[in-house]
Amino acid sequence: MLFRDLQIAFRQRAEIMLPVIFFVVVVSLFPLAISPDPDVLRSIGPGVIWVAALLSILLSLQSLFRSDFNDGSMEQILLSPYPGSLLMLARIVAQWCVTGLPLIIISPLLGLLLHLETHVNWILFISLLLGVPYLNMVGAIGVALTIGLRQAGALLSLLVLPLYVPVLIFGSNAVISAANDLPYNGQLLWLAALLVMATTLSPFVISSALRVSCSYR
Amino acid sequence: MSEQNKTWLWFHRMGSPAYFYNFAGLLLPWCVIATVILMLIGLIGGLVYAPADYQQGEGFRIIYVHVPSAWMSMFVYMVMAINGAIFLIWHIKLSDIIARSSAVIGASFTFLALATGSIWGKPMWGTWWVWDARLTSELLLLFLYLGYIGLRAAIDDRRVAGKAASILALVGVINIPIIHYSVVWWNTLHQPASISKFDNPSIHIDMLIPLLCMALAFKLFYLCILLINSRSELLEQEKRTQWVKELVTSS
Amino acid sequence: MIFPASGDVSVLSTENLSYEINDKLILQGISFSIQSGQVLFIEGENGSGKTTLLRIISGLMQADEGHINWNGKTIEDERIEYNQQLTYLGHSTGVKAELSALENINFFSALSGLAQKENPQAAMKRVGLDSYQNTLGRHLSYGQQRRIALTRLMMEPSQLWILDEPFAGLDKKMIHDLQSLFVKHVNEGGLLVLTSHQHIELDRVETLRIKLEQ
Amino acid sequence: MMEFLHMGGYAGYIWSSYGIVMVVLLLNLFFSWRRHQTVLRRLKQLHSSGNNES
Repeated sequence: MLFRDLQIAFRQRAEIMLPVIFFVVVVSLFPLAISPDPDVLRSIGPGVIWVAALLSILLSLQSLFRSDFNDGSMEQILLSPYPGSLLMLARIVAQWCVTGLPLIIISPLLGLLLHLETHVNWILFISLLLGVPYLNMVGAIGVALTIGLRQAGALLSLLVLPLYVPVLIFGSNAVISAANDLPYNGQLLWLAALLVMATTLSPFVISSALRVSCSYR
Repeated sequence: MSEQNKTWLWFHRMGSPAYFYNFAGLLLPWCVIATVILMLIGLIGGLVYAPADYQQGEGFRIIYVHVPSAWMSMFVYMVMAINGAIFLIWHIKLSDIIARSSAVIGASFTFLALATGSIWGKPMWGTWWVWDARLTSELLLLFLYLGYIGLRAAIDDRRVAGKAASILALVGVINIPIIHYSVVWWNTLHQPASISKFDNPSIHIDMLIPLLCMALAFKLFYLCILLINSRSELLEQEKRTQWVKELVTSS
Repeated sequence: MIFPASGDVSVLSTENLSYEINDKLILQGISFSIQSGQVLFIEGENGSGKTTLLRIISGLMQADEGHINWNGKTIEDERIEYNQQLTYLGHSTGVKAELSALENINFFSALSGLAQKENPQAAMKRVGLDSYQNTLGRHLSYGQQRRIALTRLMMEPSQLWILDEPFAGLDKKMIHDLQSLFVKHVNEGGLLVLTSHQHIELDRVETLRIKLEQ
Repeated sequence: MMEFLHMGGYAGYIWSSYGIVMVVLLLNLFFSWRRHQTVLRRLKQLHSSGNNES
């Protein structure tokens, strides 16, 4: 399953780049919108990167189950004897490698764009490493619920954004306090705890949500 | 009959739609009367008899509306989540109806809590919106409600909408404490703690009584709305059955 | 090859299934019972609920009332075991556009969790697609995609086949091959549930029929 | 009575918030009641005219 998803993903290279490009564009908008001077950027930088990461994850989630849902392979997945949650875990990991990982890898680069010092960049990298998988998993729950609907995009963000708030708070704050040389490992621990919770619970929720949405057609 | 299976019998009888419909019909008038009485007591108590707060003067009287609606917004979401769980696990259609009928009133309570909160903020801090921990988590709760209602509206098939919405309610209810904690933690980070005298200042006894009356009145009001809505949902769902046919053609 | 898995006769039965779609009761009191070696034919015009009935039987959808038993136990309790014995082919072929024909087939058999009865190349040869092994799903016609989906019937030793319009989009020769495959499957103790527009006769096989009115 | 309405200078805020609460609650009540009536009417029409249909 995981192998298949990676295979599929690498066949559509263009689509992989889309969220990453969106991520870079959004981040580079902020200096233009607010002000180019380094101190301002340094203070808002972490928040900007986190919000941009969140939005690009949301964008990339739109297509997550859609192709499977349309060509019928989602039905076969649901009917396979393997437990649904295991399959879904594989799907999310594949999705994370395709969309989450590029964002995380490129984020230190954007950190430089916003004049963040190297050690702050490092914390940014770690916080994204812990936070983005959570965004992927919780987002996948939203996608599973809205898969068969007409204007799923808008509804997806409404469902998922409140659930993203804790990670956004802890993530961006970890980086800000790192910038002001305050202790940040508390926030990182919180991110890790949220991630563990999501990894254990969300696959089960996703598979039952998909079972419900599939019976809708 | 032993006590145990008497309650089971009641629960079972409650399950049968026709019985619930009539039972709700009987309960409704009493419920409305009780709500009105309690509301009056609470209002008179709160607006007239309760002494003015030494610090905030008369302005604090908004608490009699703000705090009950904030409590209710949380209470209704809990009811929706619990009923969602019951519906998903035991497929009892009645609990889906209860969850479905409470969504809108729950959202209105959350909206009221926000509105009265910001109106109360104006005289106290001079600004309409204060990024206070409780108000912010109230705002996020409103988004959860809107998401719930939006999801339920977007799916035409009644059964699937019920299941999908119940899953969302459960996911939401797990996240509410996390959201609340992170917002409170975030709030203490950015603002000195002194301002957080906001929610319940040391309550004087005869300030407290009207507050409890109002809270109870709100609960009963919610019950009335719930009864009316679930009766119409029940009719909608059981429209093919015999008892609906008689009821409709006779009335 | 008799089905080693169950050996004894497996029974698929339903009790007064009913399903309503926006105010119209399209399935009412559907009850039937078929066992190994039998075929169930579901006839009816378009929109008479054939597909919905198949999806309910396969467990994709849940009926309003009534339930489905596989070997005496309801399919909700025995989901894993039921899925192991089931192959479901719906209207949509389930072929991924980005994967090649061969990769699709290997993925299906991996998903079904069953040993491959026949190696993929031989199966593709039997449906006449052996020269298309590496073409991507995107470049295959609907008929070809259906034939790839049909190779699953040759590959998976599942006992219960639920097929929605299996003959749609196939040429004469393929329909004949398919019919002989069905007969072979049923004679070896398999079960077959299918829907079709045309009236298909499967010779020397015990067939039950259900007519769905509009 | 005037003093009561004046509410020690906060009249505007208090009455507006109470007003909003009352309006929203009554709206809820009204819409739920109306929905109940429309459902009853629709079903009556469905059943009385459509006896043969279902």
